[in-house]
Amino acid sequence: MSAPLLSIADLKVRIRGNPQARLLRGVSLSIDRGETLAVVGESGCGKSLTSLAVMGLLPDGLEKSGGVIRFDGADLPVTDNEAMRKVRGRRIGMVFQEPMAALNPVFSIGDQVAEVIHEHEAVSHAAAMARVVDLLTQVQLPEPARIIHEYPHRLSGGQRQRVVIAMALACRPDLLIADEPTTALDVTVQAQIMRLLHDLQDDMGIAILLITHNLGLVAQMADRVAVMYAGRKVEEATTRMLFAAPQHPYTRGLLAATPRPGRRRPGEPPLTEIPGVVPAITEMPSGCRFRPRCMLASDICALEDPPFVDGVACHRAVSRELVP
Amino acid sequence: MRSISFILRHWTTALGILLLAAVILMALTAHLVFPGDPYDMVGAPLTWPGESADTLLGTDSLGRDMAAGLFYGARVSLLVGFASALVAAIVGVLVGAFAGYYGGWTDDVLMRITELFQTTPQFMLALAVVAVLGPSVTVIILSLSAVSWPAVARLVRGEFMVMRERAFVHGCVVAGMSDLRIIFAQILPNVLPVIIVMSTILVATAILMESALSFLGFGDPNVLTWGTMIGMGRGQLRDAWYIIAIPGVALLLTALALNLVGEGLNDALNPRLKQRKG
Amino acid sequence: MTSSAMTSVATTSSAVTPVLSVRDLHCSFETTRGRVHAVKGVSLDLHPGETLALVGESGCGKTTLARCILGLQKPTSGKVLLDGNNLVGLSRREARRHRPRMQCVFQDPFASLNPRKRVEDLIREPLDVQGIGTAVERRRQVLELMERVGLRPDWGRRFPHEFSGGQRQRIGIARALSLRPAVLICDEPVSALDVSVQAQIVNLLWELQRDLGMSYLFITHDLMLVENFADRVAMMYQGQIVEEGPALDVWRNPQHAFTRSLIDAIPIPDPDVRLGSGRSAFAE
Amino acid sequence: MSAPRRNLPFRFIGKRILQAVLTILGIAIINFFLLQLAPGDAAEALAGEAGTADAGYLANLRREFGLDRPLWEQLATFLMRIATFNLGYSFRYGETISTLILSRLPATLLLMATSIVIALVIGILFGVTAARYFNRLPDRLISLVALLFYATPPFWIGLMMILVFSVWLGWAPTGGMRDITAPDGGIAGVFDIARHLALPALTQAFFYLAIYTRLVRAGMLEVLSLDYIRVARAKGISEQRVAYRHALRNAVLPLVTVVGTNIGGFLGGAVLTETVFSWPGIGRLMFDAMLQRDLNLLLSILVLSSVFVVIANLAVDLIYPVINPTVELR
Repeated sequence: MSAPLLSIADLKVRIRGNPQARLLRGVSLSIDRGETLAVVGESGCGKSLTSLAVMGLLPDGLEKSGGVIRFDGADLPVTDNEAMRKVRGRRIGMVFQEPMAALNPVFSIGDQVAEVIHEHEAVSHAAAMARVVDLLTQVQLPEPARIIHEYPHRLSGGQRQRVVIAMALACRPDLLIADEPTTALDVTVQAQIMRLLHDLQDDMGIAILLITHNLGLVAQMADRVAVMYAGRKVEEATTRMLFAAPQHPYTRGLLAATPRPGRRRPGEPPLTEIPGVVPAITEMPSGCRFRPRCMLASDICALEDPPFVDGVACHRAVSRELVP
Repeated sequence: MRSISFILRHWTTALGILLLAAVILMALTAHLVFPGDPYDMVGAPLTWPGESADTLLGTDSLGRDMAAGLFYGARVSLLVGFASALVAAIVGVLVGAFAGYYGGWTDDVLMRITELFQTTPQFMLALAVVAVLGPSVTVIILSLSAVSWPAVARLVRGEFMVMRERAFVHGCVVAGMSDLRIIFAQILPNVLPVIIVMSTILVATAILMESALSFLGFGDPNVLTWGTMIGMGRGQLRDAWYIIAIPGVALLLTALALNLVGEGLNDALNPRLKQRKG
Repeated sequence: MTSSAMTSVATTSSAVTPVLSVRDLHCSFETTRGRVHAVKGVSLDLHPGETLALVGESGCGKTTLARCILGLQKPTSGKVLLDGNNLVGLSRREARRHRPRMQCVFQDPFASLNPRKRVEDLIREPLDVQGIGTAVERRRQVLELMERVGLRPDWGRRFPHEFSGGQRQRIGIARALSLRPAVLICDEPVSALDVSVQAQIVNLLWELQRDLGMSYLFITHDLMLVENFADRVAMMYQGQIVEEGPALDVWRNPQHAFTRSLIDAIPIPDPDVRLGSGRSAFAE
Repeated sequence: MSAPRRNLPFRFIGKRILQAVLTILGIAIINFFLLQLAPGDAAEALAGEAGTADAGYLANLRREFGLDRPLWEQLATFLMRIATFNLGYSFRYGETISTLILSRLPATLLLMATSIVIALVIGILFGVTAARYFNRLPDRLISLVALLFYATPPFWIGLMMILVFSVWLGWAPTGGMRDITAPDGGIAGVFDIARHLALPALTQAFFYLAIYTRLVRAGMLEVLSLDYIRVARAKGISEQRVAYRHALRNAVLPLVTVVGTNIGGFLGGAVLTETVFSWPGIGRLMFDAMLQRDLNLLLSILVLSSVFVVIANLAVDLIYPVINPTVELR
């Protein structure tokens, strides 16, 4: 078995100058070439931070305080901005959540896509523009020759996200990080964008790191899933295994809380809720961070943060309950 | 690094408060410290600062005490500054609130009027008002309010336009609340911090404009102001520049103090509560 | 009354007088990009105690429709009948009389509460405005409401920014309930919330309806969500209602092309379920 | 970067011109009522000190302004005079007021344009630098300088600069626009005017320099936090390029409108600067009119200056959508 394309080992991120505010507490992930890994979790779980850390684009005031990120057999110099520039856009492309805000309003579409090509390859402007037209065709935008002269505000949200995808794929990267790429879009547009990503993956053989809160997307898109809660990976499995036999109480709660067809029972509450809320970063409980919301929590859960073993980080995981 | 800039920021606010307090103290105690008329001659003309123990800050070309002028001038500056800022803020808030909340033709009419006052060169308009009505403290306050309110109106209008589309305002309408109550009891408290910060800047601007009017010789002739002192000192620029420098520094420090306090208020009242994102 | 019982009433009986009716409502307005005809002849009936889901994608006119019903926007033509009284064309003063019968819950839990008011004041405000009860009664009622929606009574002195999104939505619901409305317009009340909190709020709304018998007009883009609890669904597309029927029927047997394409596009949270034509929305 | 191109719809241009005309009408009406507020005999107020001695001049003023007619007729006459540019005659200068103002206008425009350029160039430079070094030493220093310039009375800075650069150092003349001995044209003539221009232009620029520095700094900081900047970084674009290409343009474009609204401020400030530096423009003319209580000349300058501001703003309104592709035309 060859080495994974991207491997993150024990990644830690905290607020600068505040060692107590640990936003990521040792996250480990790996993606093989051509594979889709979904990272799923609710807001504040650290899934977006993980992707930004890989790109070396952590927001001001946050710092990586530990961990190794390897990409294509070499260490990724995530703290060296100049070195990372050669990776960003060229080896790793990224698509963000808000297509409406993702494009610079004062530059034409063609210029913005061509900018990536110019940044990483020595090509003439005409050659770059020709490639932009090809790319826009590839992401199935109508009339690409006209659209390269348009400004972002003339495009719909779905069209803009296609442009962003074209920018991310312009230099044929090995990995595409898609951070909630369709959360801001309508369901029908979401389906188009996801189908597009799926087709492009088939054509180009790129790996996709899909960051999302939507279990539906996970089920339909991903090969493997990592579930995150409060800055940790709490469970990881193949998609089929995760949905068939979720181990962590949080994963099970999340699946139960997600609406799905044909589940309603007369006279019963429509959804199964997880009680409580994610605690603020300053008010994290001792031991397992899910403990206050967990139905299964016992004494040990308050004492010790459970280690990640056999695909799950829980003292009371289903698999362990079965083997006393 | 963060803590240093934090201290620095609060240090400047403290400096602003201190300076402003000093100016207010000068204004309040002017008649106690200098019981006589500041226009009276108290020493030899053109005594340099430090030259005589009686007049520490020196005397002007007519032998008037610079220090007394400084104290009495603070009164006029503060009175004109605060009074005109208050009038401008009230008018501006009313116009801006109604224009922004109601929109439509109300907004059109009110903003066209605001625009009239904004396109007219402000200082020229203030001069013209003083020229027509005659220079007195009241007229100067009115003229400075007349040129200052449009900026407040525009700011408040913008804030109200954003606020009226907030869901909580819709909720108030649905609960059956009256427009006036929504404008003044619901939206205004949210806009107030911005207005307060703007008002401190308005005070500073008004003080500077008043000094400009009296520098040109169109201030109230019955009171001594810092602008007047600078204007009368112009002839002695070559040989007695302190006559200009001293009231000028006083003006600069007062305006600076107000700006620093404004910045401090801005930090204190508008902590940018950025919403957490995924 | 259970929701399934309500379903049968809503679908079989037209003898029950609707508590809220919309008749041939049109609404158009000027924007920076010209005139928009957002609502084009919508008619709806909301019966006592039922949940009618209004489902559509962004720009379909569902928000404008809600604003027209709530009197936040003036319709171009048509009627909004609450208990048989037409609200369109009423002055704000006249409309105020009908306000307590119909309240609303908004989408954005951060924008829907005045950040400068305390929780107890926020919940009490509608009572003050309508002049209901004495000061003591109102205060007691606020405490009851807070408990009813799952807020701790000692949180009354806090400000909205001290709460999470789900808790704020509870405050919004308590505020809306204070006037004991017959109709609650819910404009995407859970779409800004995380899945686990979304389930809490949906269940809370369901319980409140079971206990208090209100009618909900539940506006959303999420057809799968309302399939889980709405009695009827009205599909809105380009300013019109293109399909209407019992929630389960619409889901299982969509009639309009828009409904079919929407259902086909929804990713089902189960890797073994392939949609529509027997395949996943995206893969293979 | 291909230049954004687009045609302004005729409706848009027409609407803006109509608005400008209405604004000018409104300004004229304000001036008319301002005149009505003047205590005492309107003709005497209009004539000012220089004119009151001459009975013929006073009678002339009464006739011209229709001062014996009902108020609305006076208003009509007043508006007519402005519309036809027939502003009357200045007794003191022995010239019609319109020629007088037009002959003084170029000097003011030269001063204004120079100070706008200085304020913009330095303001943008300062603002960008401060934003790039946010909360570090350069930012602190620049913000301090901006604060000081913002809080200093402009006429006082002018006097202090005369003291330092003219009186003590002898680098620049103390006032005026050209030396009597200097040649009228040619490079030497231009140089002579430039030497006279330097101090007043700087004096006028300082206040606006402070404003523009703050605006550009705030604009840059805001833009730098936006999503599309993060996207640009994710493309592998260098920080330099992100700041100067992606952020600067978005941060500076709104400045165009701000400069438009500041034109009135520059004209008002000209009264002070031109008085301090004896610069022969309309500001100085206005000061003289104040001194002589020549209300007619004074109000004429006010009206014409306002008209100038309206026209400048109209120009900005028409140019802005062309240079900024995101503006919606209405």
